[in-house]
Amino acid sequence: MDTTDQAANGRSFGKGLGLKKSLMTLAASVMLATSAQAAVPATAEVNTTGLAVTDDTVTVGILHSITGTMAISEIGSVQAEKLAIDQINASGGVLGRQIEFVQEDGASDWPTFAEKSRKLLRQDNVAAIFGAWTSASRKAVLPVIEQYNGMLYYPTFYEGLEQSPNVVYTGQEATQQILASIDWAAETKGAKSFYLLGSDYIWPRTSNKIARKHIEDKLGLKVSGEEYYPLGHTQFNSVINKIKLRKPDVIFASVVGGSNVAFYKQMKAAGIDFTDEKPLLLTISVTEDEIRGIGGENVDGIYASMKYFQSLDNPNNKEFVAAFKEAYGDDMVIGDVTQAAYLGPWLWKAAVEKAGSFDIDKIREEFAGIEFTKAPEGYVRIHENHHLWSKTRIGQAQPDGQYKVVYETEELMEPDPFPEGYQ
Amino acid sequence: MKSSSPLKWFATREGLYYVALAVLLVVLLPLALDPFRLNMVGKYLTYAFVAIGLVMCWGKAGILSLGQGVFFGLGGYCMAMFLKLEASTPEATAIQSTPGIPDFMDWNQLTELPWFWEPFHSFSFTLLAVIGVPVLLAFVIGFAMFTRRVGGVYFAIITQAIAAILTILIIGQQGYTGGVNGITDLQTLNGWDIRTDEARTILYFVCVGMLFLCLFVARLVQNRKLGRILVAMNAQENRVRFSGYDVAAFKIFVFCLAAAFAGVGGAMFTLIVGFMSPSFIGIVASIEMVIFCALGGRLSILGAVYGALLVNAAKSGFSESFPELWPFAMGALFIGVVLAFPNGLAGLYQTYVMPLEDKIFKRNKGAQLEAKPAEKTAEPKPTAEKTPDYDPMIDSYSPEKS
Amino acid sequence: MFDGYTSSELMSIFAMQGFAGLSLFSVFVLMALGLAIIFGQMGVINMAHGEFMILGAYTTYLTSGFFQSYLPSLFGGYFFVAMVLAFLICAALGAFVEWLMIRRLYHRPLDTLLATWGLSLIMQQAYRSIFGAREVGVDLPEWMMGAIQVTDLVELPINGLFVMIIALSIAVGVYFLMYRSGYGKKVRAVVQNRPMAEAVGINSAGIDRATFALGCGIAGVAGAAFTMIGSTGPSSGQAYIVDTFLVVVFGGAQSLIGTIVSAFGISQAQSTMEFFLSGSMAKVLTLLVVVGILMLRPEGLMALKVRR
Amino acid sequence: MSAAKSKSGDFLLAVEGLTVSFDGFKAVDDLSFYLDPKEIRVIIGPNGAGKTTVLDLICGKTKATSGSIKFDGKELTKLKEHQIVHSGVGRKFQTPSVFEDLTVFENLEVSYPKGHSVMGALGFKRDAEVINAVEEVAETIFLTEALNEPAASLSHGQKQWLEIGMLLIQKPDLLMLDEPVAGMSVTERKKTAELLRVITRDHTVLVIEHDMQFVGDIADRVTVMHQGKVLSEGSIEHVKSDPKVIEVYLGH
Repeated sequence: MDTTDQAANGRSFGKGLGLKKSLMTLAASVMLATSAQAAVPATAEVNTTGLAVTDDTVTVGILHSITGTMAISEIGSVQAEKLAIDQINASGGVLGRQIEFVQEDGASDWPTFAEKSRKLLRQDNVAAIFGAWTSASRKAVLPVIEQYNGMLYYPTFYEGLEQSPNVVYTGQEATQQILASIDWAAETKGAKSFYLLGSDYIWPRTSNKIARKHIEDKLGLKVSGEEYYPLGHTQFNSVINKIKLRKPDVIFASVVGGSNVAFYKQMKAAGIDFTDEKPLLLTISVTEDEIRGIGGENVDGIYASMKYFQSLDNPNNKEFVAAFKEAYGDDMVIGDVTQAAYLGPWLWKAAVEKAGSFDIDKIREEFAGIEFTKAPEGYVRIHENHHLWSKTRIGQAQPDGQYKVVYETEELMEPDPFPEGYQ
Repeated sequence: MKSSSPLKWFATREGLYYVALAVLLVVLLPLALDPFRLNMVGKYLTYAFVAIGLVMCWGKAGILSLGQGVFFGLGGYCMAMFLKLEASTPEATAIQSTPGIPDFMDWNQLTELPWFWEPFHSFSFTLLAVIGVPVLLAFVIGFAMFTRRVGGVYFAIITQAIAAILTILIIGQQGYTGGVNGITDLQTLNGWDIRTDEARTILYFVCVGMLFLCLFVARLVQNRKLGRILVAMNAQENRVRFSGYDVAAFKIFVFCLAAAFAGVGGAMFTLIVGFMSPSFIGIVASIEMVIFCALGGRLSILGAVYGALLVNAAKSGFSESFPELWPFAMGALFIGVVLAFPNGLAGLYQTYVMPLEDKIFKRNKGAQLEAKPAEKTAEPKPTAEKTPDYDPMIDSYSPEKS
Repeated sequence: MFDGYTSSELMSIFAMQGFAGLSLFSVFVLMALGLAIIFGQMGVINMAHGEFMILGAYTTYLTSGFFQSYLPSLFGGYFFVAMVLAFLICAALGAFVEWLMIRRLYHRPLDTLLATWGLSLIMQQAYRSIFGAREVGVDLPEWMMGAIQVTDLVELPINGLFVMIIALSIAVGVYFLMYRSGYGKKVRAVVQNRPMAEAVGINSAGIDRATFALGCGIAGVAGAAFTMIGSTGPSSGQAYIVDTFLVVVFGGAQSLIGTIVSAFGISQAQSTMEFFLSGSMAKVLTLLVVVGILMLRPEGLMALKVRR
Repeated sequence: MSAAKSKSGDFLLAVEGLTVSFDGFKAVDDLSFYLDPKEIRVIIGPNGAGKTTVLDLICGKTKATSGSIKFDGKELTKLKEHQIVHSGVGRKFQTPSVFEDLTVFENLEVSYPKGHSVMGALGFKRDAEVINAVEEVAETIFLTEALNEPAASLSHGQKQWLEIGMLLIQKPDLLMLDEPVAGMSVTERKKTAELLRVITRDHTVLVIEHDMQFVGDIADRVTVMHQGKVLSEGSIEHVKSDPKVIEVYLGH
């Protein structure tokens, strides 16, 4: 677990993180995708708003918590973003310019996020910010990004209800994650009743609100309970008893953080074997990252609804996983958010090159329809609402801590941050 | 030496300390720092309000509250509610299913503004509430606890529990409070955009002004007999009680005073930072505020301001360059201050700097300071000459306190 | 609120909630006993109590790793070794901390609070640097998994029972140590009258150190036990601290029996309310009731009535 | 004799049927006694007889389980400590409790009976009246020279006097002193006795004391307590010759 230290090196600049080897192997493939730039356009042309762009470099910001309670979750994102930046640099950079980055620590503290985002935009004049993880930190930086007209690439799956012209949401919004998975449970598993359980904050509450509407109004099925526990809560015996009594077909869980560990251990201890699927447990919050803390044997058999699993079987993902492990160690696991964070720099690069400029306003014009074909999750495209079209997948957790993909939507799911009829 | 001439006060040693702080905050920092850094200093100063309250409450009267974040948060939330309502015009929120209410309410299926939000349409009510709500809660807690002689450790733990309760409550009732995200995206104050650099700079000066107002209120209390009673109460509670004082009433007063300061600080925080969230109410935030006070010197109201500034500046500096080390430094600071410098910076200042000052003062202004040493040598009729409202025995920088 | 349940289901609810309450009770007892000794007997507020627990949990984590790698045949019994190690390591650190700072602060109880808070920050960051920021999972031996089926609905998890047994054994052990042993007599003598105790030849400094170490050691065992039901991460200890202090204060600081009674009351109240309300509201209500009662009865449930 | 005067109106202080129990142990048990105005009464008794508890009960520090304490016609058991002080009862503790950080002047000033509410204390000014009152008391308690010394620098005996002075400045009708000469030198004792005689010109005084010599010097009447009850009451000679008292003291 030495990754903390690597990620926490503070304001290290993004040249060579011991990635040379992996870059060599990758460079070739990526070079093809990005078509070698013969002529580097003049700085005055591509940067009319005073961003930190020189003739051969462009500076971006990385803003995650590397200290405090959220560091656990955010470090994977930092690693993925740095990896993407290094790969882009190895393939020739963006508009012929090497990417340098300034990394700031949000310290799990929302005003610090706001403060640091202001610093990145005002002092460092960064061309893009890759960062924020929790909804609260995004809400804190949002006014700043909008005020100074920056662009944030936000990696986490989240509750939706937001569509800022200054944010690109590279994770799924709630409906993408929820609707398909509930349909799957109802159709494939014949589920009739659902028990909604979450940590007490906005994402689980909003997610469950959407889930409830879908279950009751669209599918005509039953919600047999809805329950929230404070963040960090570690005693779940009561809710386990309730579940045993009400016998729902599906537990729809959005418990996060340290509570997760206690919840799954206590479920297991209470004699609930998830592989029996009685009830079936469907989570939208447990990625491979979380399983490392919970322990694979405790979640054996649960289902997760995400857009990405480390075990996805496609060439893009194989390359990505290999590069990630080479950079950060063989024991690394990659969760949904880590992959979404990896998309950020690549999508930014694509937009910049399509616009032929680093100017935020010009990039924004070009977002709709930008594709990234080398995405580890397969293929993504930016919707005009700044979210991504992506597939939703259901994976079943294996004792080794990996998910086995059991279902995948045929089409890309359309992002719908303000879903009609779900509010 | 007569208090009737307020100008002369500025030439006393105590007066000069205040002038020095004013010069630092009003002249030096604004000149030296860009608006971004100045805004950060403004944020640190909002914590100084809490620290001044803690000096009065903990340093002087011996009541350690681990729940000052509660009052800070309440003041901040009151201000945030007003600003949020102003930002939530029907036009600005037209895409919501119920336009005109704050966005997070709409997300939580509220269709009308809750009753307790209604008064926050009024700015004057908000200003009243910024102080009134924290003071009211402090009064209820203080009344329940102090009339039953709950003090010391018990009081600390119970205030801590109250901080925990309020945090869980605010997070849990997100339809009414914005939940864990807090109340964000605040834009204008009575039509004035608070997000611009100029506005932030003006708010910084407003904050400094309010801080000096609080400093002078605190100084007034400390230098009156009231302040002496507070200190006396801390040392010999029974003697004070059996000298005919209602000890509980004094404790409630100073606790409410500290709550009022914290509330003002919270409101300034909301204005300067642009949002409010439950993370400033919780236990960790509340205990950090105690360290600002302890580092500055728990008996010194000026020390509290320096303590808040220094700890926060160090925190920003450390977390920018060595984020891993910051918790170690902070922890060591707690332990070091408690074990080695219980009187904090103010104590160190007294021990090491004041003797130097004495030399300089004597050389330059020998005549002016003659009166003071004269007081010390037991004079039969001393008191008539003493400035009635300035009493060196109680002043935080007096050597007797070291 | 009983709608929709048959009477036999209601019986099961109460049986299972009773058991849930009991396991919460044993968690509270484990957390609070160490603190009750330190706070109640010495008047020291150890804000790093949660971090001592987590130290015990990490000790368990390392022990389990060691057994898996080198003594896989004995893995079933590693937990007992881990508990002993957790006790010893935490007690040793506790003694060191007492020597380093606590002994200088006995006359300033509020300052122990600040100093130990600083200690807790340092310990948390140390865990983060050593073990990483992520929570670690501790593997349980096979025999601790699963549950005992009592009726169709009522199942008792084995690890919950095991935690309960540990809690009870420690409670009984502490009781004998404090009230039935020469050491306990000395501790109580020092608590009641330090100069007199010193005058009759009791090494009060030694007693202080031993008592603080004992409290920390028990915290370590509690942490070891918690690896079975909770999570082990650098900041997991923080989650416990408010609850723990409330249990001790609510029970009446100097009374170990009071601590146990209050742990029982709070845990039963909370688990019952959790069943009928949401988890967050149950927590708020429990805390409010406890604070409310403390305001009316500040000395706690089981305080001695003495001339003050 | 107490039965004859059951109307408490004639007395400055009338304690009747006073009982307090701590966890079943009756520290004071159905105690009754009466104080005339301007009287010096000394309570003596072996350790644990409940003497200090009686003072605690009168000044409100401890709440009575049952019984009444009437002072100047007012029922004290229902009042709070500071209200009892305001109605004219002053209490000195066994160990000197003065404010060590404050000067002698300030110690006396704090006790000056003005500005005792929060707002009063905020608006309190040190005017000529206050200064005069302080100086007058300081002279009585032999501390005029030390007015500007911090109380911490006083000797043990001087602290005791200061505390008595802090009571005097309140102008109470009843002064209660718990072992005022404990730990004093012989000269200090003499001076204290002198001080008490001055005080009793306009005050009623209730003293707890062990030093029989001193008791003889000052007491009008003596109440002997034993196991929370009155064992004997009367002049010093009377109680000294009371066989019950002799038995308790010798048996002790």
